[in-house]
Amino acid sequence: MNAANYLYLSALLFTIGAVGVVVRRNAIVVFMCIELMLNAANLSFVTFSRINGDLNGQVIAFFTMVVAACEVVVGLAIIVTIYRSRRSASIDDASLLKR
Amino acid sequence: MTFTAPVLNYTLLSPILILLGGALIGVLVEAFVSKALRSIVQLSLTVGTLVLSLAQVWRIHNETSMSAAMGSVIIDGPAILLQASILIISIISIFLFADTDHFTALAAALPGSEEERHSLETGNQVTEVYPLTLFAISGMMLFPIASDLITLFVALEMLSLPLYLMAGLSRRRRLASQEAALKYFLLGAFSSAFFLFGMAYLYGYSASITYAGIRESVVGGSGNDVLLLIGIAFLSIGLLFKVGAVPFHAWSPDVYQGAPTPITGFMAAATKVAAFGAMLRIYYTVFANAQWSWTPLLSVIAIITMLFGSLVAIAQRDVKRMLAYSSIAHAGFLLAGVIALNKAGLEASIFYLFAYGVATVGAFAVVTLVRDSSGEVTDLNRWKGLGKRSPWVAATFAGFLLAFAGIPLTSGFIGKFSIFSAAYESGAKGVVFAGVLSSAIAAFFYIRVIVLMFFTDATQDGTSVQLPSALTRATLVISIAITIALGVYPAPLLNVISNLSTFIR
Amino acid sequence: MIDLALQVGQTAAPEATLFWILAPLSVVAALGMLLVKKAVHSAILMAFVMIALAIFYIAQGAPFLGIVQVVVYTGAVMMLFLFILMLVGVDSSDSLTETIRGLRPIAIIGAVGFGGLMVSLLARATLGRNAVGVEAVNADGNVQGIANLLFSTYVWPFEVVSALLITAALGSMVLAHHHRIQTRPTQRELSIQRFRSGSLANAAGLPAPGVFARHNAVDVPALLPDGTAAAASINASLKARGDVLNSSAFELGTVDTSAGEEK
Amino acid sequence: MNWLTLLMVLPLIGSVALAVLPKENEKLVKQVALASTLVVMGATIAMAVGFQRDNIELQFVEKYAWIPSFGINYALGVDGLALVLILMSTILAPVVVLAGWNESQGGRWSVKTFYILILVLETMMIGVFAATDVFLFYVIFEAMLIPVYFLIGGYGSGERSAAAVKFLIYSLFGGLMMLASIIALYVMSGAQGGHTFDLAALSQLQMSSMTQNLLFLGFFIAFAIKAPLWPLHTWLPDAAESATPGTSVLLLGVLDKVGTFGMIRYCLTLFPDASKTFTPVILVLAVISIIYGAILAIGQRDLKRLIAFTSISHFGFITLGIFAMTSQGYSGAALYMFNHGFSTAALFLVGGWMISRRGSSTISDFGGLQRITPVMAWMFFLAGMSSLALPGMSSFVSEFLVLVGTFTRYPVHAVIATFGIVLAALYILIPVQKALHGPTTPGNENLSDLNLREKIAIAPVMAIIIVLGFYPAPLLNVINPAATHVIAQLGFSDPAPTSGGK
Amino acid sequence: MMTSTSLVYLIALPLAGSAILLLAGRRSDKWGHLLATALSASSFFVGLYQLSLMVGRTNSDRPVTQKLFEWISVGTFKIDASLMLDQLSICFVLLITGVGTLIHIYSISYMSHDPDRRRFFAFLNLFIAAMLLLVLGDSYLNLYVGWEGVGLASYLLIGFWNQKPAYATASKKAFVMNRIGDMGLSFAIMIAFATMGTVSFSGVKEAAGHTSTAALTGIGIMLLVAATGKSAQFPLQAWLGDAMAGPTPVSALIHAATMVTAGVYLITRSNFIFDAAPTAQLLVVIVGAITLMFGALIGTAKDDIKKALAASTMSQIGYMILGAGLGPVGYAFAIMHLLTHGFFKAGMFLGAGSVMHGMNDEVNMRKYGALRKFMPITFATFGLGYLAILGVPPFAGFYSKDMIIETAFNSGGAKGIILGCVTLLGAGITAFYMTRVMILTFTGKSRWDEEAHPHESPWLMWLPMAILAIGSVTSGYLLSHGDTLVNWLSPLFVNHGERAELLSPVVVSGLALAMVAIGVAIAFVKYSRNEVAAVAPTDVSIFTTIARQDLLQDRFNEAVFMQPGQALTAVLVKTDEAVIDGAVRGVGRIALGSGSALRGIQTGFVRSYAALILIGAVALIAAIWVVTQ
Repeated sequence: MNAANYLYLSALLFTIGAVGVVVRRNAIVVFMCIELMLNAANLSFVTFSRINGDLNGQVIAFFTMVVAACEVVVGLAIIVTIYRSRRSASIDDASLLKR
Repeated sequence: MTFTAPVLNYTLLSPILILLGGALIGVLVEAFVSKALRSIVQLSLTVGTLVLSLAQVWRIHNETSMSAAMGSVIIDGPAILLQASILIISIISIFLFADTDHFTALAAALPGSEEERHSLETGNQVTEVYPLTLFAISGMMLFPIASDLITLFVALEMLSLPLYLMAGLSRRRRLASQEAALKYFLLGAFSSAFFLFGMAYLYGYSASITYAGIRESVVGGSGNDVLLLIGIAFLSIGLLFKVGAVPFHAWSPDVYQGAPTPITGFMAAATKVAAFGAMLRIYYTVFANAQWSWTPLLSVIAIITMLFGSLVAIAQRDVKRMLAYSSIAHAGFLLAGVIALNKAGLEASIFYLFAYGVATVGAFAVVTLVRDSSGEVTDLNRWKGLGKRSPWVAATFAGFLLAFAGIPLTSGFIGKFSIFSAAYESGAKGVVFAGVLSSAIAAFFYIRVIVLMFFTDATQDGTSVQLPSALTRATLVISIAITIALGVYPAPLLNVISNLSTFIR
Repeated sequence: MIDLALQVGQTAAPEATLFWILAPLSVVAALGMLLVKKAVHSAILMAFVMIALAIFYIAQGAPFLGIVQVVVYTGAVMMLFLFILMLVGVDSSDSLTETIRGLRPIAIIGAVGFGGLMVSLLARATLGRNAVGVEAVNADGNVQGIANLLFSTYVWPFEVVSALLITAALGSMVLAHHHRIQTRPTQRELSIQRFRSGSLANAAGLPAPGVFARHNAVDVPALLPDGTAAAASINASLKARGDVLNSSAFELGTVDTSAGEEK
Repeated sequence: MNWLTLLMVLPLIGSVALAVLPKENEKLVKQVALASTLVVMGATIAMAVGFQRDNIELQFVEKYAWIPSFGINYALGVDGLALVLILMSTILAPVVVLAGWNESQGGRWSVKTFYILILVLETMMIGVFAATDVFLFYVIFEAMLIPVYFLIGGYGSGERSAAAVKFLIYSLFGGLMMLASIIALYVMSGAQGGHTFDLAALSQLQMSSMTQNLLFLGFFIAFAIKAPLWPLHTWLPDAAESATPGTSVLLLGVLDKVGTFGMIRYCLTLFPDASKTFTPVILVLAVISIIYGAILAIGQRDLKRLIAFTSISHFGFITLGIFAMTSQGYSGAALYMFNHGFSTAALFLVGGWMISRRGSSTISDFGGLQRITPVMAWMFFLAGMSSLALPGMSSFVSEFLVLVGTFTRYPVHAVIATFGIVLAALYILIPVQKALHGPTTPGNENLSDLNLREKIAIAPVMAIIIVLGFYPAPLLNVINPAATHVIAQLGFSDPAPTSGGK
Repeated sequence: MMTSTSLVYLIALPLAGSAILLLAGRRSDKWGHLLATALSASSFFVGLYQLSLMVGRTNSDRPVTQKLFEWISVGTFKIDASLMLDQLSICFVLLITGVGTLIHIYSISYMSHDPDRRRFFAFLNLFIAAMLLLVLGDSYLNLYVGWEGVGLASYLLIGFWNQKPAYATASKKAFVMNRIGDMGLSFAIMIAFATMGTVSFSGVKEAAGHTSTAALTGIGIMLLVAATGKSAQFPLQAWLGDAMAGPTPVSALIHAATMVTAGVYLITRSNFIFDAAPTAQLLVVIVGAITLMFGALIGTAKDDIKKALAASTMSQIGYMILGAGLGPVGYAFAIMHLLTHGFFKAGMFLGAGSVMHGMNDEVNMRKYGALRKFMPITFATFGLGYLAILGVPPFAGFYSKDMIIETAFNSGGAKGIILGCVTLLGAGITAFYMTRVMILTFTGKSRWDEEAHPHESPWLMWLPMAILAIGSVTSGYLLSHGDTLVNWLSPLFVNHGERAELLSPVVVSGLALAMVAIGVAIAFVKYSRNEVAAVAPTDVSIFTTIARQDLLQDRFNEAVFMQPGQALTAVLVKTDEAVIDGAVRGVGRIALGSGSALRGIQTGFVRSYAALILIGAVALIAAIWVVTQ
């Protein structure tokens, strides 16, 4: 067992998150998938922090959580607004603007 | 373990601090000042803050420092130039915000509801945009001067979040506006996840999160480059997303179209400065020694971006979308400046950013003026005969378009010339050639708009040009004056840029 | 050349066990997020992944982060998600059929390509240095270590983040806050308005929620599930006085839809 | 005294003066415009008097730093060729103003705007010939497009906006090709002793032949579009068809000369080797242009398009003369540029008067004008004779010089080109016959002959055409030293007579 | 060489006349014709004055020059505007101004009813000036100016009544065909400059000695092309018949006496080239011989009196060209024939004009007849000209034409015999068709239209005719008596010594007269014995039909040049539109099309955009994967 496995795990989770953004239609689920990507990145930070033997990675991960929290607030506010206007949380419905 | 008390150089940070202070006051104004007064108070507060900040930038324009904020930011010539550019562009775009007709009165009200109608009848609009803008501007100011990844990331989010929000605040066509906000937000968050992931690999590669530390590893790293390259790639995705480079551009036409026009102008101009500022610093200092790895990729992206933007713009029928695609093409041109990786490239990029930014704000300012009874008219077919109805507005718009097209005696030409020559100097001949080619393609649609405005007879459909308010007029006058002045006699600005533009590292 | 996979922290068996149990589970959970129809289930799976990650953080010498992950991320942020899900409709379920042409293959290629390439690249990566481990820097305690960095080296971004938080708060206010533009009418005003609106049909107001009726007046019969008027719903004295209105207007099938919405 | 700057500023002053005049007083606007152009013409003549004709150096040189960080100067100066072309431009300007007294009416915009555009254009016309800094040249080269674009699109007729766009797109495309080359030059100059745009300094650059060829092409394509060379000519007929006659005069007479002027000033000077490499191709294109333009002119039904195609043929001659690399060819080409300005001006102006009176530009709509409007018919005939290079007309001297100069080095090209003179007879005489001869056809009975203003406008043009036909020495004496100089710089000398005669 | 200061007046006087008349416009209607005539006459007197000076000098001093100014000077290409008058040019000067003045006088009356008479005189003066420049220019380029100048004047005068579409077409045809010839002259000048470095007559003459025969042949052939154009020689002869559209004095002056003989002048003037280029010289002879027969044959079938005379002119110039092609011995005879022809043909044209004047401008000889009684003076002058052209002794043609026939026979070998026979045959045919003209016009019964009231012309018209008739009678004798002209011109030509003699002059004269007699007899039998139809019969032999159609020259030109040319033009106009402009528009359409296609990427779905970003990311790491391989 070595630390690199965490990196693989992180990469996989990131991939799953990224694909989730592409395949899911519910705005909230999409947003959760983005959160998953951020979490995956955090796992990499923590793992690299361990490999590098300093705490900078952990600090970044901490910042990421804070920033992500802010993002969630803003993002969910936007999603709710859209939902209230359209009565739908499907991001496919929001395609007025195109071409 | 000992704790070293942090030392912050408040003088050097003051431009940002002033902005943040102004934003906070703005938030308080929201809470305590009566609705009737809020608009004017916020506007004066914001303009005052920006001017003060600009003055502060001017005061420190000869300073350089790497330790202004414990190594988190670098103050040097380019930083000053970029910050000043952002502030100037912000000031002229803030004037546009002030017209009452752009922002919804009540963002929470459902589109089409009774509540919305009532709120609109009051003639108010959301004044929170002012503090939000100030927050965004402080993020933009921080973005190009950040010198560690944390600050970079925080600044990225700081400039993005308010923009996500403001994109959704349009007074008219609110569904589209909210859609723009959603798209911008989701894709922005998506790309910042990549950005963050890239940061992780850079940290893993170099065991450092400061620019200096990463640069050191790039110069003399011990492992292989895989982690570095992945890091560069993902970090670039985040940055390229912000500047709207193909294939990370998709948000920009939709968002430009949906967002309230003043926001679009501000976003298109100022965000580009900030994002390219950061990009220039990162590529010129941190990744400079890994040039072999990223220049080819960036060149390909630049070429695709230029051509794509120009080609698709031809087929557009909506002026805001057309300007969006044009801005994509310009992102491609600016990437040429990044690829150049020489002093000339840096100077050219800064000049271009400023010139382009000012012209962009001006162009969107004109868009705000063309209206019918239900708000702005962005359908190009209804711009027919504009030159007849209001020659000055049309002529001004034509001026901006000519600047975008890079016609001599406008700032766009000097910018294009300098950026292409810098790229050529560095050997990126393919990029220059693609740039020239796409300029030719681009000329086509700029001219088409001029033809529509001047040479096509108007249709009687109620489209008219609103008499610009004093503030909008100020925006227009300042931006066209700068656009032409920089085309006719750019020497002073070029000298300033030349003297200042050296990255310290 | 030191292979990344080779040297970075050969750890003790317990961690390996933990990893090999939790990692597949979290991957499965993450995949599940993509595949389940209901958003709530996705959220639960997400929470599972987060907690698994929290455990990994702790296992990797980042206990502070692990706790924060559980408390803040899983506890607060995910709850926020669930709140919003409730608001949007907890039952809402996604059809997983792809409606955008060509996106499914792109997603699959993207998934396989991205994941495969990343794994392959990571396998190739070398660091050229040994893994250090965080034991040394955690010697004074993980929290202290982080605090030390946070309040000295990273004090500037730390401060700036506060601006971000204000932005977020302000932003959600802008989008969600309704200012009252007119004062809400009082009960009294509503009643007066109702009675003065010309038609007494509205005076009684609408039936309470859950009542299967289209009118709330005492002299109008309630409707039975089959849509016919329920004779028993009328007070006998009213019936006796002959004050009963003809209920045929309210019966299903002959319903005059405009009647109920009459002002 | 900064003569050249003065020349450039004078029209600008005029345009500013126009800008403050009331829009409604059209007569005053026109008078001020005319006065401005006359003043400029006077100043140009005064300057030309002071030109030392045996001095091959640039004269009336001015140089001020403009954008020092790029090594860009505001640098002006003229040699014989540039002087002659500036002279041509400034003489044509008042003629155009006077001749097209009423053509600005019925445009999209006011009469005032028309003349402001004309005056701004005049400034640029002078500047483009006087610039000795490549960057300055390019700036004016491109900026000139804008007033012309508005003149065509705003005041023309028919498909004016489409024609204006076509003109602009073509020109911008060419301009961008040139920009790419200019950038390359600039970068190379930076590598070889400091960034500069000075023409003389740039001509000293060392570069590989591949580079030189590519850069040459960049410049040449721009110029070949401007001075329309087959097959890059299709914008010209459309533009000429749509533009007002005055605009067409400035467009074909002056602006297109920038193309041929540029070939001499920039292509030959900056890329002597590449010029030699491409000479065979260019000569073929030139010959094709001559014949093709002439044949197409014969086939046109529209008078303005016909004139445009004749110009394509004439530009073929000019290009042929330039790349023949003999002093006769070069001087002939230079003189041709001047003469073509006037003969085209005459054709367009008289043709324009005919068209505006008749209300149609279709040749077959005219008929028997000689009986109805003898003076106008004669002027058209004379202009046509000048266009077909009848001896005694100035264009004969230049055309013959080009042919002789070409023949000494490229006999085959010259021989084919000479067939153009037969075709020229056809393309002039066919419209002459259709429009002027024959019985007066319906619709033409009431046309009025030239009025005094029109006579005054056309008189100097005709005088120049005829006087220079018999006595071209004043111009040749100015051009010749420059010609010899350029030819010698390229390492050419005139081929000696093969039989060693005198 | 001696210089003179008065040569310029020769040209300047008529040129000034032309300019004054054109610029003054209608104001000069009253006196314009008088001024023009006076100026032409004064030019003639200047010519006489020059002749008198010239006669007073020795042979070598006779040529004089006058340099006016430096015309074109670029590199070694130096052309002065300078004039040269030598023994050859003075002949032409006097012919041009003399005959020209007579025709001016004639025209005063002939054109008196035309509202544009002033313009006519302006053009006549312009022609005189241009023609004088042609013969006075001291270099090929100066000659070229005059050469095209006479072309212009000819164009203007042919198309003088251009309101008639056919006339306008005729003038255009003349100009264009002349331009083809001019092109030859251009080539000649170019070759001369390229090989000898000079284009002045003296320079070329000097350089001809050491110039390759190939170059000289080239120059010679090109000069011949020029001559065929201007002198209506085969194959550029087609314009002359149509040129009769011009007023008759024009036909007399330009298309009979002077301009059309410019080709002969050119060849004679360029004797030093042809002498050194036998091939070119041979071609000259061939062209002359062909044209001689060509014109003669056309002449037999024409019913239009002017066209018959024009065909005759063509034929007679064929004689001259043939003579000039015979080398040094022929030049003087060619010139002599040119001069005598100038008299008698001009006279006959004026006669024809007089007839037309009296016959309401009718030109069809079949509608004449019996005019002898009504126009005695015209008949007399025309008849004298007729005798002269036939070569009946002692009229002018006898001397000049016999000389050419004789020289042709004596040019040696088979060539000599063939040429001699051709010239003899030509003389016979000439006799035939001229007799035909005489008979149809003046004798027999009248076949007039009803309105015709034939009358004799006023004295202003018959006086010039009479003077020319005198010339037709006497000039031959005067010029050949004691070899006056031959000796006069001899310094200009290289003398090749004695010529071989195949047939003695007497024999030649006898043969010629015999041929003439046969021709006259046939004509007499055919036209005087039989009734002449007023309408041309259509049941004629194929040969007549062809001859009436000018030996199909126009059909040939139409089929070989015009129709393919028009087709080419039409195709190119379409090609320009469809292919070249189409390519440009195609590029535009491709750009627009690809723009529209690429728009498709922008579907409006966030997920597609995310997919795009994801694909971009995959592409980036794939690239990394490749480079780190």
